[in-house]
Amino acid sequence: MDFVYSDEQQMLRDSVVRYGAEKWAASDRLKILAAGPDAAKRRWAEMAELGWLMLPIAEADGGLGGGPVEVMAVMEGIGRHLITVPFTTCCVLVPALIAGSDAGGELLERIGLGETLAAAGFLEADSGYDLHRVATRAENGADGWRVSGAKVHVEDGADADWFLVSVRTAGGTDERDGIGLFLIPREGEGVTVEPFRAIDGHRHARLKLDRVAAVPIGDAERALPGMEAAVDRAIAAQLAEAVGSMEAASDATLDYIRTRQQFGVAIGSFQALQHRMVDMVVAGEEARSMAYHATLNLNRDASERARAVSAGKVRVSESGIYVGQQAVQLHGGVGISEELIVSHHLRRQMMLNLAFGPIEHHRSRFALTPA
Amino acid sequence: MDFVYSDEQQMLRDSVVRYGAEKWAASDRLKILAAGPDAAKRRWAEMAELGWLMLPIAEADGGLGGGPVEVMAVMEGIGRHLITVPFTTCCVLVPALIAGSDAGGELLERIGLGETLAAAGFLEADSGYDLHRVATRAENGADGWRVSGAKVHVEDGADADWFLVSVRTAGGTDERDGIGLFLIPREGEGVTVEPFRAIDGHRHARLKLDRVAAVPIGDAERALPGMEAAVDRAIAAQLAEAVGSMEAASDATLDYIRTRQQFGVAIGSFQALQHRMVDMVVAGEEARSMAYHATLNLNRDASERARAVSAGKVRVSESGIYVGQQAVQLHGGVGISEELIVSHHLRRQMMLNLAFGPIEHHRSRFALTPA
Amino acid sequence: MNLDFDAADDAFRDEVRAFFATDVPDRWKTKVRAGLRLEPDDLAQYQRRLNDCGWGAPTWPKEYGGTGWTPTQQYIFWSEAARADAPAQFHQGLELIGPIIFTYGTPEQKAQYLPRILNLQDWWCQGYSEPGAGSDLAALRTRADRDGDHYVLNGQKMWTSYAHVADHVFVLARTSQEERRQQGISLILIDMKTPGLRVQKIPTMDEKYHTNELFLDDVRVPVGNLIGEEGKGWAYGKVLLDRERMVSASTAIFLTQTVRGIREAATRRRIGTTPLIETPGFAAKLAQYEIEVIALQTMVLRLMDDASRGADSGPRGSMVKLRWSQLTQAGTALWVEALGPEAAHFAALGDASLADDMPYALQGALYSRVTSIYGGSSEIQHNIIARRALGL
Amino acid sequence: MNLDFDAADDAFRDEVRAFFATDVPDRWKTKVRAGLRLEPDDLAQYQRRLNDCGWGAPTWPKEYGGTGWTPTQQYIFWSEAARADAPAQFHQGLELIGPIIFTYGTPEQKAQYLPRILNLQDWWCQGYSEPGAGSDLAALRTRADRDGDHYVLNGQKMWTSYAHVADHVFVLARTSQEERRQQGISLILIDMKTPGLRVQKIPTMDEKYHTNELFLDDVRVPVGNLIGEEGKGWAYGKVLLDRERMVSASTAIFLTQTVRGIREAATRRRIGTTPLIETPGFAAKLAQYEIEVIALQTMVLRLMDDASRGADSGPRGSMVKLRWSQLTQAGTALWVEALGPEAAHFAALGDASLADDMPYALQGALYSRVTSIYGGSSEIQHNIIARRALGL
Repeated sequence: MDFVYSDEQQMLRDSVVRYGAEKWAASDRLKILAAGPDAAKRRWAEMAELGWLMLPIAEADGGLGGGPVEVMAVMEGIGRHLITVPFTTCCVLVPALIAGSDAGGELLERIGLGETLAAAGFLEADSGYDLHRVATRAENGADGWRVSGAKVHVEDGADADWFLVSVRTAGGTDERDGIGLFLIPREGEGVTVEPFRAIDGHRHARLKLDRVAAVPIGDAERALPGMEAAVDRAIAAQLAEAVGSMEAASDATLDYIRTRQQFGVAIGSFQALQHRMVDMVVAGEEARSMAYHATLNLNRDASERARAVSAGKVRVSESGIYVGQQAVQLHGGVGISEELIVSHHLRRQMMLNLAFGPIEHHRSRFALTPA
Repeated sequence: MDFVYSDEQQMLRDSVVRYGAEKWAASDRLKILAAGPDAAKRRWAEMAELGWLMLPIAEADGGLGGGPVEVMAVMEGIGRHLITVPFTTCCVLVPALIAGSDAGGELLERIGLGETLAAAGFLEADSGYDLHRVATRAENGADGWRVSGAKVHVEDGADADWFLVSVRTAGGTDERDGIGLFLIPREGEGVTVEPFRAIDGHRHARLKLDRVAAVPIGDAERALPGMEAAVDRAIAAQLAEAVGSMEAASDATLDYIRTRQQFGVAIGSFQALQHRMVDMVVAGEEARSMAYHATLNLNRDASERARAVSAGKVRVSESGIYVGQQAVQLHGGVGISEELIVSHHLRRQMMLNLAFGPIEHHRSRFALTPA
Repeated sequence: MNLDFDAADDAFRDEVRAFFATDVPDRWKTKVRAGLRLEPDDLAQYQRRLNDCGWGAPTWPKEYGGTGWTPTQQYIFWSEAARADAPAQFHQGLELIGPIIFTYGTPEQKAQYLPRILNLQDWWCQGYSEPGAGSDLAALRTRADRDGDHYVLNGQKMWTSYAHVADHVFVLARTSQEERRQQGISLILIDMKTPGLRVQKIPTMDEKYHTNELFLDDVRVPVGNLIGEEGKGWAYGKVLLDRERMVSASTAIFLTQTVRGIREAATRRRIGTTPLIETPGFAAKLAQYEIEVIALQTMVLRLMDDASRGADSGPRGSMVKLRWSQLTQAGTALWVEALGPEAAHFAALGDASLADDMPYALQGALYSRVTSIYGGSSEIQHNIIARRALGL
Repeated sequence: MNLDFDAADDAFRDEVRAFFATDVPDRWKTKVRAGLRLEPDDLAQYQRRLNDCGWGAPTWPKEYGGTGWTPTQQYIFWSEAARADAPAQFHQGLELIGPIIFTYGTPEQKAQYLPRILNLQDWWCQGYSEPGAGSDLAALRTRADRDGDHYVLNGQKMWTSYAHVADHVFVLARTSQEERRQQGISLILIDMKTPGLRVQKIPTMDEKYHTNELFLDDVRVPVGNLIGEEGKGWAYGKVLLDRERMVSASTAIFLTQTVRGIREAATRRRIGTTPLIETPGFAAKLAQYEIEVIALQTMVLRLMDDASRGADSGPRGSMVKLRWSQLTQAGTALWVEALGPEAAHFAALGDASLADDMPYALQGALYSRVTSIYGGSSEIQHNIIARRALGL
């Protein structure tokens, strides 16, 4: 039992934090986001050069084989400076989904080099956040597999070159068996991508598929367990991001209340604000503990992993939203201005809660998963 | 639209408050409760003499015909001084259940005079707080009606001379039709009363009935709507009690933090305590509003009444428990001592929440009742 | 004690309901349900339509063109507006400077300004806060120096909402330096076209343009634009702050709109074959929210009843402000929850369609964060109640 | 970073688990799950059984009869105790005065007191708080005046838990008047049989006898009973307060017991034909509670890990105390909710049977209210964190 980063992991974390401070300072960040996907691509290329994009990819797939703790180290820095890139989806989720598959090998190599972006589309109009509710269908005909259906939300999908989608190949809409994972090129015939921007600058997509030629990844009827494991990895990564973000928001707030004067004194001298600040810091410590708990249980058996990750998601989301809201509140008026970083942390926390299922979904998943 | 007591109602409220201050002061109250039911009976007789026990009973039944607002006026005083008597059950609930019935006439008269106590038993082992889940059965044979079954909790039932119980005369265990109301004497053959004391000094009972001879009150298959209306009246009465209690707890706490010195100053000068105190007072104001809302909707149609009463119950219980807990917390150590009144308010609030269904039950009833 | 309206009030309600049955464009509805202001043009159009009926100023006395309504009538009017998804009227002219002008203004000021407030010919904005004077307003530093028949104003105001569309601004400025910081402050009206005034947008997290910095650089204003007495502005300003809390109270009546917005979204969305609204978890949350809204509405009713009787409501105005901001925040958050994954689709990057209530629900949730900061932050409301009502 | 135990720890866990598999009487279980202390006799019996295995003092070094366990072993021991519904050991001798004696005591004091703490031959209680000195301990007024080879103590202590069964009390008393209120305070051991000591029960709302007032009326104590240096008691006392928070940390490990208590009650009770635990509303609440317990347990694990490495945990001890008291309160409240109407049956007035977990669940809920008051109230913990960790 040990809760300390190794020296290497600590260096990794520090280097991402340093990179964030240099390249994603609050004002620069707004400029990058305003400049659109091309500006973002340049930053992405930098991160590729630093080797971070291939870090989570298995060595067998041409990556560096970093584990959950290495991913956590990177994500803390990403969260701290609100580095707005599709790291979780493209470099954690997708590689976990297609690790070791023949069809995915080349894709993973190019992802690691920052040459291509891939995203995973699982959610449908009536699926809630349940991965097993899949109505999108595939038929295996004379011209190979053809996929038809719609994905209502693809996290970070707006600028993806490839989509991994869950497809029903057998059984009824909410059965656990009969689900396959298919790789679809953005440029494929019959693919319609509708891009959206979220309040945190992330760019997502809705996906419509009309008899799209697609390649199955792995067993076309038994993809669900792997999908669940991969999504749990993505969630754990985002928990670390949330922790980095909430600590940054708390730090900024502490600085602010120490220096901001009202009624002739620093507002940090008011006991009500001191106690609120303490509650923010306690929430941050609890969130950090839960990020560890989720991450360090990722390699355990499926139900232990699911409970740990869902527990982490519930508590980190609650803490993150609380910290974000209070950070804005304690800043007063300036807290809501676009210029200050603090409300951007709140916005990211709100969206992190939604990504891969919000509090309510994961509380219920925890309750329904046997201990 | 008007939220002011009439002069008469205000006088009624003031006289109950005055009576409470004189006869139920904190230390006397403990003595009365320790002395057991006989001491309580003397107090009950005083209240009868003052005419309060017959106040809620309809004029046609020999009472004073006081309405919901008069009951509220009395209950505020009862709550303020934690007057621990079965007023709600015996003088509000039972009269509402048997108003106008032939069988109940004499009973009501004696209740009004303080000569007898009656209680209503509706809850069964698996019924939750749903009044329609009734498994206790009655058969109408050659020797009249015979009732068999068990009631798991009869509010204020420990010292009752009569029990009104809900009995299934037709249909399945959770059907709304087929429920009758039967009057049972405590001394009846086949009646077993198991008495219990609660943390607030109220005395309840479990009831076991084995082929007990009983008299039906009203339609033996259509009692449910009347039961629901009567219980809503009882709940509204208790909301006013809760408001009286929470205002007393807040007042005591405000006095305490104004005078108690620590670190050389009154603890009421600490901003964190000031803000907590404000939250207590806000909760009290909200609770008072909700007690009005529930009470003033009692005579509307069934679904409007049910929504108003359940809404009131949810919010008043939440407020009451919060105020009780914080009153204890702000008193520090002495807050938990038996000697100070403040923890008795918390205990009563906890039990008021349970009586006739706690927050969760009423939130769900509100959600399921069409607007 | 009763909740019933008398016959006259019932008749009034029918009249108001009939008005709103025809006069609320559909495109307004989702936005107002999310607690967001309509665009200025829409608000102006709405205000003029009301004014045409003689309903331009529900809280003003008749002599100044108001309705002279009783508090019960005001309550009925706002309830019916809420029921019809009509917006709240824009308050800065109507509820803030208007009443100050008809209470403290000269006959000339009344004649000049009040009619133009009623039909929203003039849009007013409020110049109070400054970079160093937010909750601590007495710290304000903007100066108004007398120069012959003019005041010359210099300084900077923050959070001047809608300055970018306003015709006039009312500012608090220091006309003399006094020992007590609250003294020597005056309330002055300024035409927004006056040279030396510069408006600079403050982009905010809700991505809706509603507030500004206002720079005053040798702004010359005729002394006739002073309201009341020189140096007494603090007292007038405090009246405004109190009135601003009462505006929250009337706005609280509109929370039933948010309930409807949530209900619609949760009815639309399904998990498998079950509408979200029928899942026990969501149903319980919505019930809890509705119940808290009912509690707040009843608190507002009690305020109205106090007003009818001329009774003092003590600190209950502050309490309503507190609870209203909490419920605005909780309601819009619940609405966002009801939207599910699509809540991440704040803005289409192409021409794809958005959910009916996007982005308003989420924009409302973001905007709602400021409701516990402006008009006296929740922390300040706590201080006020502790001091004034509890004597702490 | 990892959560795994090494082989030696695994073996240790098996050994501890085997011990607890046989040594916990059923009648203890519900009570300890509700966070209630067993009766003194039961605790003494338990302590002696542990001591017989050499496990009497999990946190003491070996030289004083402790186990010398690593923090990981301590964690394993407490986890297994919790898993088996064993109680927490009584802490006032073991965790409070014991460590003070082996750190600051004379060889004679060590020899006299430590072995009798280990086998609970001596029950210790703590005389710190006074009527005017609760959270503000430095305001204490009990005096210890030197008279030859004795101190003569006069004063009054409050909240002296278990004084009615204790053999000894350790008190803070003023041995001189100094300018700084924290100075001139000494820590003195007193045999409870000493003349002039009087114990008076404080009845509390949970109806369990656990605490007292302690009156000191010319109590003569040999000077040899002074711990450490005269006048330095404040420093030793503060060590105790810090240690008391760490006791909360280890107690937090026992919250899994409360989870089991709730689960059992909710499995037993049915609404119609559905066990309460399967209703979505209750299931969600229990899940939330379990999740928060997991979070707190992980915070405790991190404290243990810090301790292993000799690292400073900063204010995280205070945080654990804060969260532990909140969860003790939330858990017992949820348990009461699970009991339903029978929760009103606190005490049978005849010989009727009570639900299996009555009255302990409700007694635990009542007792839990004091956990946010004693050992430094939650408000004080907030102050401490604000000052020490945040520099506010």
